[in-house]
Amino acid sequence: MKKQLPVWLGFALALIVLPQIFDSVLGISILNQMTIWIIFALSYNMLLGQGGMLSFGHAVYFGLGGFMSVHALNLIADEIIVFSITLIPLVGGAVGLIAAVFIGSFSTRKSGTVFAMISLGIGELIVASSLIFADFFGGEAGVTGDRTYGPPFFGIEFLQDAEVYYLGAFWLFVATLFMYLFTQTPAGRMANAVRDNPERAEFIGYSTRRVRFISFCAAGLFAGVAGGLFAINYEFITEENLNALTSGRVLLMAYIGGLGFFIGPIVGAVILTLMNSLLSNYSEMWMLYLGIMFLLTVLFLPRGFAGFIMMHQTAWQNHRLGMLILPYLITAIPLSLFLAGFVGLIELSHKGDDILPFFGLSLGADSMLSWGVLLTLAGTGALGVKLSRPRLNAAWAAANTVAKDADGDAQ
Amino acid sequence: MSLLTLDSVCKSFGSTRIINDVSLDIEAGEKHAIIGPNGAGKSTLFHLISGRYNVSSGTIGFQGKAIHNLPPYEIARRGIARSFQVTNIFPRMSVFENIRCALLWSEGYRYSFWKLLGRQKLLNDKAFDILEQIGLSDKAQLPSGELAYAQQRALELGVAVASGAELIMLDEPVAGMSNSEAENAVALIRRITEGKTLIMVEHDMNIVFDIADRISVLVYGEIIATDTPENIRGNARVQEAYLGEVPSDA
Amino acid sequence: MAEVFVFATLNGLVTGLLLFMLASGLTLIFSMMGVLNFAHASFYMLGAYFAYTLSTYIGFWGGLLIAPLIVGCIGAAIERYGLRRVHQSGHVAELVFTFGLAFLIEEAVQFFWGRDTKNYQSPELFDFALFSLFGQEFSAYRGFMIAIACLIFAGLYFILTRSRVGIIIQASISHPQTVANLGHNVPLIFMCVFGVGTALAGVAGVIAGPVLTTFPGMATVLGSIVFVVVVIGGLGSLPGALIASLLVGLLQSYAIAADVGMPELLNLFGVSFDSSHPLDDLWTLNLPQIAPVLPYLLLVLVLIFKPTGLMGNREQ
Amino acid sequence: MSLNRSLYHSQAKKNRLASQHSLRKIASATIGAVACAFSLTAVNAQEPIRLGFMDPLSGTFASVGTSGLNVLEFAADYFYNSKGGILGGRMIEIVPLDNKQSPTETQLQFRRAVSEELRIIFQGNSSAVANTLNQTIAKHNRRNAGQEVLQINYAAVDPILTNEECSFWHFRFDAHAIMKLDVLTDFMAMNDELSSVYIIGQDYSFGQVVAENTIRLLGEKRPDIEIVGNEFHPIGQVKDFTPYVTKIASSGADAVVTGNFGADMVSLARSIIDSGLDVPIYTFYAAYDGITATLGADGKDRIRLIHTDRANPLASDERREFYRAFKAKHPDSDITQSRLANALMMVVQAMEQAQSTDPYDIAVQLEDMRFTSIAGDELWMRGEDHQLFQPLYISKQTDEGIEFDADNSGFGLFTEYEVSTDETITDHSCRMRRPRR
Repeated sequence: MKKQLPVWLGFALALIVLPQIFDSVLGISILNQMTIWIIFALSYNMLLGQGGMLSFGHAVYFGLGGFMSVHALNLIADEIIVFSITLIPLVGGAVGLIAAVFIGSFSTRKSGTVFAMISLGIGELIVASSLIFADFFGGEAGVTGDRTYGPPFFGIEFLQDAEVYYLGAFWLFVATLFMYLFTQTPAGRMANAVRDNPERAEFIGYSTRRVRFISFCAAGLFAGVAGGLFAINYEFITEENLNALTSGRVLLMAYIGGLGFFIGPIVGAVILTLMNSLLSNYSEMWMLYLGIMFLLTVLFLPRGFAGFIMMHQTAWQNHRLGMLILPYLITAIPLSLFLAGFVGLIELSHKGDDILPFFGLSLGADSMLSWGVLLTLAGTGALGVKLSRPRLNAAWAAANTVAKDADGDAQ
Repeated sequence: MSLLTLDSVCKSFGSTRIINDVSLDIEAGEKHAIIGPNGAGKSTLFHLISGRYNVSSGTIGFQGKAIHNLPPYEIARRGIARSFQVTNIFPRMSVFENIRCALLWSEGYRYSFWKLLGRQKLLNDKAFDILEQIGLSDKAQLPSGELAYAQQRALELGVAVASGAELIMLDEPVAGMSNSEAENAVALIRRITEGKTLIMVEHDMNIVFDIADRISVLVYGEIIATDTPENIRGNARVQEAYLGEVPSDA
Repeated sequence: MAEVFVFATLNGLVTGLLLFMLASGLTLIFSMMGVLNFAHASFYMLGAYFAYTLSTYIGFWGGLLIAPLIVGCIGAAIERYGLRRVHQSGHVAELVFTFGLAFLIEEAVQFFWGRDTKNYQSPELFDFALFSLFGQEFSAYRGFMIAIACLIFAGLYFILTRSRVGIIIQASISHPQTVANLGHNVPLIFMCVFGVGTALAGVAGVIAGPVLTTFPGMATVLGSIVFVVVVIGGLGSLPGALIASLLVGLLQSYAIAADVGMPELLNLFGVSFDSSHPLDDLWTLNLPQIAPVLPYLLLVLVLIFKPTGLMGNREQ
Repeated sequence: MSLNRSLYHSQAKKNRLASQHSLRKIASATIGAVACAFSLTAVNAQEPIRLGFMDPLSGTFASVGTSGLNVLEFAADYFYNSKGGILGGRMIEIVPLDNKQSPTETQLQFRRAVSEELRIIFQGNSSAVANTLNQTIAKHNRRNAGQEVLQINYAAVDPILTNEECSFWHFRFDAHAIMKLDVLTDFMAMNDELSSVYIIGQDYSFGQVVAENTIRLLGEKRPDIEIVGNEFHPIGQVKDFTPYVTKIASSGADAVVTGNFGADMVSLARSIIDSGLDVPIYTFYAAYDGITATLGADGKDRIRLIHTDRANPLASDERREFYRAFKAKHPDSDITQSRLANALMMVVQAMEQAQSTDPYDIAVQLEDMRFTSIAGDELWMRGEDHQLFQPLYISKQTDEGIEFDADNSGFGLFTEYEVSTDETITDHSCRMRRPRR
């Protein structure tokens, strides 16, 4: 813990400084989304990354926590209860926990496909009931609240998103800290053990079901906290926040970021939030890009972006990282050419009569020249990548082999 | 009173009877070996005792209490630890974590999620002690899946004995090892089972006769003899049924 | 009432057999490769779209022949260049891969064919009523759907039990390692099985497209239900898949047909609630309303009480 | 001028810009890029008026959103930009905001709109989204005086938006569901042969409003018509509508009323057709975006829609010209909602009258505005609840007498019945809270 103190301080500092840099309404809005999604993705990682439980229905706990939080906001507004807005995430967390205790009591008996299927089934059931029980879930329009009615918190009434950001950042920090600490406890470590080898875990005295159940409850709790933050931030919640799409999205985040690493889901949440809020403004095809990126990640970076960074650990430890910079750059140039060409082709094929502005060029779908330019670009790029690959591979091998030799020498 | 008592234990899969009316008493402190030809049901017997399988009939008692048909973790908590024929560790966790996890229950940590492992000095020291004993202290932080085979077997032993169980069951602990590795392993087994009760399945007769106080011979799911090594060597039925098939490298 | 029952049964049969066409391929793939293919319904959608495009050039029958082939080839290619690679990273990675694939195929369909519903019509040959009962028609095309599904079941059954290929596949279902040890090219078998499985889904798409509307959401509507069917039936069991398909099809169909709900049920017990009760929504619930969720309810119950599914004997 | 204008567009609208044939060729592109830099500085003096258009532009529902965007962008160019702009030469720029038809994304896009200082947002699809936006804007405007945002609702028909939940910052240019149902039931009531009706709809608020009010209104107008079925099905989850159609058939209904949209509409209609059930389907959203083409000849004389724009035959040449020009530019698209043109023109008129682009000033001008549309219809924006009144039409799908078809299918809508603006006026329960200035 002591060794990591600088990391945590840096994290806290980043949380404080970021809204000063990205201070537009949009910037704050994106940061707010990130706080929510990071907590949610981390909680998902407790299941899949640390506990080996593949869930297709994690949004249930997020959503239920969120719904109850919005109802709590309304109770506060109606002065039925007196409660500080700042503590609403606890309401969400409690609801997430209760739901997880209930559902986990029968779903954690098995992991693997059985668990995954139960989570899918439960998810669909809850979504369906959310449309049936319109009083609680508000039908397809959801329920709305207002965060400004509670007793002010040191004079802050949370009128502005920026004020909400700091509340979210506080909870993000707390939740991240607790989730990290959880991995350092007997229950957290045994979750890893059960993930790795459930059979052996039983023979060292642990009920795998109980171990999974505890992780499951903790994941539900933090998902609920994220749901509570969602409620404060958006002051409303709808059925879509507990459906399969949201569950799939958090799976995507955790996976793209890297399941095996604590920081992975954070990376994934940041990447996906940015893509979702920025890319969609530039291209109707952004979901296609997202899908392609996801598949490529599964195929070529099975340990996600965090895993990719961690791959360089050996090279780093032996101060050979520098060897890789040039080969990376050399590959990056044709790669970006290829990407530019590829994206251009996709966009152009969807332009119809419109003109595609492309690095100062105006491309039209009915001009063969336009297609030619893009195809050449993509082709040259692909060829360039192919040609530069051997060099990159050699450099990679060199950086790591040398590292191994040095290791051997030390022994 | 015996530490472990098997009374008329039977196990069938479908219509096939694998273990047939096995009765056996193991005394506290005894080093007991189970030998027998391939497919005799030795591993099945281990699985019955350790709770991986439920018995079809009969009873198993440990320290005077029935343990048959309890889940494996209940049996483990009562002081029976076991290793596996095929290495069965936590491959993505470090060597140190493997041992520490194996220690957790016996050290009373149960499912606690409020204690930080990094701060449990006693626990960590103990884990390092075991690493020292099994000769893996210099690999402590390596993911255990990356260990060499013999080292993984050593870790397998370490995980089995870490809990300080009263009864330790080892399933072919030296299978697949070279001679020198096997020697080290035997020394290790002696060291770590010092003062404990041991049941061991092993094909290597030198090791069996070297370590065991008593030997049971299992053939086609039945125990045909239980006796001291000397008497087993001279037992005609054992000769007939089994010793002709001793692996050549024995 | 009798007519409702008869037609509900027929409708359930059509839905059930359609589900079976998808479930059979999925079961085949799962049995062999241990992969639960999340994108299976996406291949069904691809089948419908390819058939739509082909039908505008060479008519419905050409589409029926060629579209499944195209889909099968795409499936085989995906196995060869995608799944096989992911296989090294374990089952979760495979599941996640097919999950992403489902997402990507839906986007790709929107990219190539647009987002509108497609005017994919059944052939005029079937534009008549097969029979008329109580003044309602049962269209010939639906009869055709039933026939095709039965044909597929019979064909699969025959191949699996009577042919050499079938014996290898059966062996792979129960003893995958042994088959590899016997010197069969398991990767090739995998690729073929994946291709055939997806082609079966393609067939389902081709014949379902005209009646169930060809639109980009058609995979999502069916996707998880097929999954549910396979799990309820028991992973890896073809008869189980058939039983579960029919069960789910009939269950939904009867539930829609039956006009009973909580009010009727409560009245039986002499209980009634006024409409201002906070749980009003619960008391006024009726069966047709919850029909689409019944399969999921069944799924959860089956998994809790018999995790291997109705006919399965393998736990994943 | 024309070159400058189109270049300005290529800069401002990023990748969604109007086509200019002169610019298609790559050869001219470099010149274009240079000229672009010049035109930018020139335009700065005359800042464009930026209007947000928030609807699904990606994902499953995107076809509806993109066709709306086409119409709005085209209308802005056709009526104003090509004629030198408004408010003394300022161009109108439409900024697309993709909300993916999700309330959550709507919130995110709203923040983006605020960030980019878009003060007027056109939005139409999904009442859930409209409600969310309405409430979000109400909160935003209350908390950020001086930065108010105005919601121009061109298609969301949930009655509460101009009743219980009405807001000063929301104007509806479509007729709400009950107004439409009133006309639809009038039309049905005129058919003496009609004796029983089956209602089926998606299980959500709009579906429920349709069911509830159809029963009420038919009960008032024709108590002899029997409601033989009232069915809800989950939205977007039904694979096969045949089981429902079986129930409709066995109920012996003479007509079906549904508020279904999208794939649920197509599938329902298809199933009804396939099972040989010969009943008319009275509905709201069964045309364009592939639906007309998919139903084709099978839907002929069977599909009857209630809508706000007179379909074939077109009443005015001005409108005909507008349609032709649109078709010339977007051959694969239709003018699905000419309400958008009405809304844009009324907003522009309000700006001109107020000589301001401030949402408050525009809102004040819009209240009680009377306007003659290009179709020659008299429109009235009631000040009390911000509900627009306009003639309503009932049309059927056919291929006879169709001047402008849908989906290039040869089939289109032919108007059978119309109700004048005055006849559509209904009561409201809006108690509007007006901001003080």
